[in-house]
Amino acid sequence: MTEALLEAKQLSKRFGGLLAVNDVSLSLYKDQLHAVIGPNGAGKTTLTHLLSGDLPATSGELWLKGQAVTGWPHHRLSLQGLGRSYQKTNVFLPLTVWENLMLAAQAKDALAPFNPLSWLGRADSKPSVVARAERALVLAGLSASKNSAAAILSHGIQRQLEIAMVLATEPVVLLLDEPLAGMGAAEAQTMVELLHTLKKDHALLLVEHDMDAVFALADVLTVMVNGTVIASGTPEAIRSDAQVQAAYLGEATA
Amino acid sequence: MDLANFFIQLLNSVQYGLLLFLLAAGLTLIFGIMGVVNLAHGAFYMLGAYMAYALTAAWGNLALAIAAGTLLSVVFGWLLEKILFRHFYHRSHLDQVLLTFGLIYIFEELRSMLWGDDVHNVAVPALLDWSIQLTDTLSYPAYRLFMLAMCSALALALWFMISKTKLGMKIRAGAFNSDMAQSLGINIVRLHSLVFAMGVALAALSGMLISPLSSVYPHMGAQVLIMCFVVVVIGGIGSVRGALTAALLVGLVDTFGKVLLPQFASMLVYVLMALVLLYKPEGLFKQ
Amino acid sequence: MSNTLLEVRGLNTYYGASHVLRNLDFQVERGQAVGLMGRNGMGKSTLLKSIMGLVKPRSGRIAFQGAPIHGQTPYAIAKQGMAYVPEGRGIFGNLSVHENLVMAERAGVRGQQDWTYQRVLDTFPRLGERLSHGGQQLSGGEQQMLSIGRALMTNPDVLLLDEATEGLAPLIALEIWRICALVAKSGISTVIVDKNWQHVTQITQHNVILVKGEAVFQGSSQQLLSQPDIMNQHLGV
Amino acid sequence: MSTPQGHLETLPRSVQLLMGLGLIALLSFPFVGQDFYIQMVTRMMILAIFAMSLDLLQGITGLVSLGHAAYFGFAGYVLAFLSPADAPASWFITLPLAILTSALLALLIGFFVVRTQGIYFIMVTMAFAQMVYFLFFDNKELGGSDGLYINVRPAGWGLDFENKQVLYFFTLACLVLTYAFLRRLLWSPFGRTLNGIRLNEHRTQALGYNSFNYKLTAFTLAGALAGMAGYLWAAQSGYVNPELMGFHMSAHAIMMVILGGMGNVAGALIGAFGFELFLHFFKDLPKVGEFDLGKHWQLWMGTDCAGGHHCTPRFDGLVAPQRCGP
Repeated sequence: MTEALLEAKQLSKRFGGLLAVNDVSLSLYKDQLHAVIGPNGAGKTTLTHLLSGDLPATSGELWLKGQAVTGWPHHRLSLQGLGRSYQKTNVFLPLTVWENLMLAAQAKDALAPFNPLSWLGRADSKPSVVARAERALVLAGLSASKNSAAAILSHGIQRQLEIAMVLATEPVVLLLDEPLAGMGAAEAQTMVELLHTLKKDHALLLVEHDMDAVFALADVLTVMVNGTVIASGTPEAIRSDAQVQAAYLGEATA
Repeated sequence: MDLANFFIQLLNSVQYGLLLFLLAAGLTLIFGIMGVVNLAHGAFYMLGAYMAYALTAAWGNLALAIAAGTLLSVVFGWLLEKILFRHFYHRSHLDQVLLTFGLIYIFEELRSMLWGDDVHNVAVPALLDWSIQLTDTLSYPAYRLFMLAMCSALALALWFMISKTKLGMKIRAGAFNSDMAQSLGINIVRLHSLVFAMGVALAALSGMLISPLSSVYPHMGAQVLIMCFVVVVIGGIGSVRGALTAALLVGLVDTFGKVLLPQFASMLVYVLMALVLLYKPEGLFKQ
Repeated sequence: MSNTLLEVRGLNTYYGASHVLRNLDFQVERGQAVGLMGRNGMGKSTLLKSIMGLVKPRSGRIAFQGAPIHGQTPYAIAKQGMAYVPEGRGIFGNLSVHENLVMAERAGVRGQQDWTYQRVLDTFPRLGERLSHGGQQLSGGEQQMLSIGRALMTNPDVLLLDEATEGLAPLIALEIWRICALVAKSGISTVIVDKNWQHVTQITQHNVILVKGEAVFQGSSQQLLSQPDIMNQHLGV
Repeated sequence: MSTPQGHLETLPRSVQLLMGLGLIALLSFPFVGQDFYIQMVTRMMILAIFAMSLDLLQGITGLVSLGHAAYFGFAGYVLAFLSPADAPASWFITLPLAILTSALLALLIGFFVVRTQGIYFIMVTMAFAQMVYFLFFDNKELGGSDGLYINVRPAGWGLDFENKQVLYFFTLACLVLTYAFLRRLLWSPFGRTLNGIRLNEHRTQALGYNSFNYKLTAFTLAGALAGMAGYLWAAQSGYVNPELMGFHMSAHAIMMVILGGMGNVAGALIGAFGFELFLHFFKDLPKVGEFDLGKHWQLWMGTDCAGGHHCTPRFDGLVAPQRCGP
C-alpha cells in the first residue's frame, strides 16, 4: 500500500464539556476518495477544521506527505499542498471569478510580503500563475462566468468557484466539506463528474449528505456519530453494517 | 517610600482604578451588548464635571448637583441612544468611529459655548473639607476617602446588579446571543437604551465626583478616554469582571509609576497593554 | 374561538438568491403536536425561524391565537406565548445553568404558572446536579435539556423544537423523547423537527414533510406510516 | 460588473481626467498664486500624502488605524532633532532617516497591534499613538508640550527649502511619486493579497498567505509614507509639537480618506484637498449678528461628520471606484 498522503492519528477536539471529535484516526491515499458521512453535529465539519489547520486539535497527531505537521497554521499546511473548500461558500464576493482564481493561483510561489519586488511586479505578469488559474477555471467549467462578480453568481456556480479556488492552489490533498449542499440535480451531477476526474493523482476527503453522490464516488467510507468513528470500510460493507443502519440511516432501533 | 507614603499611594491607586472602572464598565458593556465603539464616551465624563461645576456654582451644594446631574445624564443617555446610536448597531466600525468622532467635536464646542474654555475649580463641600493627620508630615484629605467610598459603593452596586440580579442576567445573555435572548421575550431594544443610559450616567458621575480634585478643564475627556480603552483592551471586551480587574491594575501601575519612575510613568500603562496583547490578544477575561 | 392556535398561509422566504420556503401553508391546532420532517436544507429551520420572527419572510401571513404576528420582533412574538428551542440549542455560555433558567422565568399569557423552576428541575434531574456550572461546560444532551427547560420557564402556549435529538447518544435521545411526550401531553402545542420519524410519529398527531421548501405531505401519523414509499423517498436513504 | 468596493484599481475616466487637470493646475500654480496660498497648497499636498498612506491601511487592507498620526509627527521630530541650530540640515540625509525611523516605529507598534482584530485594532492603534504623544508631551528633553523649532529649513543638492517655491515643487514631486507607487502597488501580488485580506482574511489564509506578515508589512510601509509627509510638514512649518501626533490629526486623516472614497488611493488624495477646503470654509464663516459662525467651526464640522454618514448611508466618497469595461 503506498504511503498515506495525509494521516490523522487519534485526533480529538473538546469545546468545554462537548467532545466534538473523539479519538479519530484516518488516512488519505493518492487516487482515492475517502467519504465521511454522519448525522448533523456528528463532528464531520470539525474534523475537516482539525485536518486543515483551521482549528488546533486538543490532542492527536497530523502527518502530511510523511512529515509531522501537527499544530501547523492553516497557511503553512496550504502551501504544503493541503487544500480545502468550505461548507458555507467562502469566496471573495466583490471580485470576479478570474480575480478569485488569480489570488488563489499566486499563493504557491508568492514572494515574501516584505520583499519590495512583490510591491512593484504586476500580479498577472507571471505566466506560471496565469496558467494555474486558467487550468482551474477550465477544470471547474467556469469559463463562461470568468469576468462576472462572484456575488451575482447562482448558488451552484459559487460552489463550483469554491472548488476551483482550491484547485488553483494545486493541492495534493483536497478536503471537500459538503460541495453539493443546496445544489440542483443538474449542478450536482456536473460536480460529481468533476470530483470523479479529480480523484486522479489527488487524495480526496469528502464530507457529504447526498448519499447517491457518496456511494457513486467513495472508495472508502467512514461513518461518524457523536464525534467518534463507528464504522469504516468499503461502501458495500458499510451499507449492510447493522450498527450504521441503527445510528444513522434511520431504520427501527432496538 | 516609607510605609505611610506607600499606604497613601495605595489608596490613591485604588481610588483612581475604581474611577476608571466606572468609566470603562459603561464602555465595555455598551460595546459588548450593542457592538458600538463610542469615542465620545470621554465627553460624558467631561460634561459631568462641567455640570457639577455649573450646578454647584448655581446652588452652592455639590451633593444636590451630583444628584441632579446624574438624573440629567440618564435622560441624556436615553435620548442619545434613541435618536442616534440605535441606527448604528449594524453599521461598520468605521461608520461608528465617524459618528462618535463627530460627537466629540460637537460636545467640545457645546461645552465651550456654554461654559467657555478656561479652567474652573469646584469647591469641596464644607462637610468634607478637612484632612486626616496620618503622620506629623503626611495627611490624607477626607474628600479622597469619600471619593474612595463612593466609587467602591458604585462599583459594588454595578457588579452586584450585573452578576446577581435577573436584569444583569438578561444583559449578559443579550451580549452573548441577542437573537436567542429575544426569542425568550427579552425586549432587547429597551435593554439597549437602559445599558446606554447607565453607561453615560456612570461616566458623568465619575466626572462629577472627581471635579473637586481634578478641577474642570476643556480636554479632560480625551485623556481619560484613552485610559478607558486601555482598561477595556486589557480586561476583555464585554466583561465587567475584566474591566474591574484591569482598572485596578492600571490604577496601580499608573500611580506607582508616577512615584517611582516619573519620566516613564505615562509609558508604563501602554507597556502593560502591549504585554497583554502579546499574551492574550482577546484580553484577560474575554467571554 | 377557532381551534387553530398557529396558522401560516402562503409563506415565501428567501436567503439571498435561493428561494427557501415556497408558498407554504402550515397550522397547529390547540394542544396538538405536529411533526416537521425532511432532509437537510429543505427549509425546516427556516420555517421555525420565520414563525419566531428571526427571519423576515418576503410574503405570506402568520397568525398566532388569531392575531397576525408576521413582521413583529421576536421578543414581541415570544411574549404572546411562543417558545423556541433552536438548532444548536442557543445556551448562554456566560451564564450558569441556574441563570439560564431564571433569566427566562415568566408567567404565561393567561397568567398560568404551570412550569415553575422547581418543576423544571424535577423534570430534568441532571440539571439539578449542574446548577452552578457554566452553560458551555455541559454535554450535548445536558444542553438540550437546559434549552427545553428554559423554554418551559416562559410557560408558553406553543413550543417550537428544532432538531430535538440531533447528535445525541441513543440513550440520551430516548430521555429527550420521553420529555417531548410529557410536554405534548401537558397541553402545550409543540412543533417537533427531527430526522428520527419513528419517535416523532409516536408523539405527534399531525405531520408535515418538507422537500425544497414545499409541503409534499400533510397528514396524520397513521396516514404517514401507511405510506412507506413517501418516507423512503423523502426521508430515508 | 463587480460591485464598487471590489475592483479597486481601475479609475473611471472622469477621475483620471480630474487627476490630469489637477496635476497641471498644481504645476502652474506657483507662477500664479501669492506666497500665502503657495504655503497653503503645499500643506494640502503634504496632507494628501498622509491620507494616501492611511488609505493603504484603511482602504486597501481594511485596517482602520486611529493612531496613524504617530508616525507623521514622529518623523517631524526626527528632523527637528537632526537640524543644527543655525545651519540647514541636508535633506538627502535627514529625509531618508526620518522615513526609516518612522517605519521602525510602525514596525515596533505594528508587531503588537496587527495581531488584534476589528474593534481591538481601532482601540490599540489609538492607545499606542497616545503613548508616543505623551512620550514627547511629558519630557522636557524631547521638547515637552511646547514642541521644537527648526530654525533653518533643510537644504542640499542646490535645493533650499527656505525658498517656498522649491519646497512646493519638492512636495509635488513626493506627492506624484507616492501616488504612482501606491497605484502600482494595487496591481502587484502584494496589493492583491492585501485586498483579499480586507475582503475575507480567513479565506486568504486558507489559500496559503500568512496574513500577519502581510498586515505588518502594510502597517510599516504606511508608517514610512506617513513619516515622509510628517518630515515635509516640519520642513514647511519649521515647528513641531505633540499635536502633530495627536488624536485629532489621526481622525482628520480617516475623514479625508472616507470623504474621498476608500481603496483606490486617488480618493484619499482628492479627499485630503476636499477636507482642507471644507475646514477653511467652516473657519472663514462670517459673523451673523454677534454670533461668530467661524469661531464654532468645530460644531459644523462635527455635525457634518456625524450627520454626513447618518443620512447618506450609501455615501461611498467622491471617488466611488467603478469598474469600466465588461
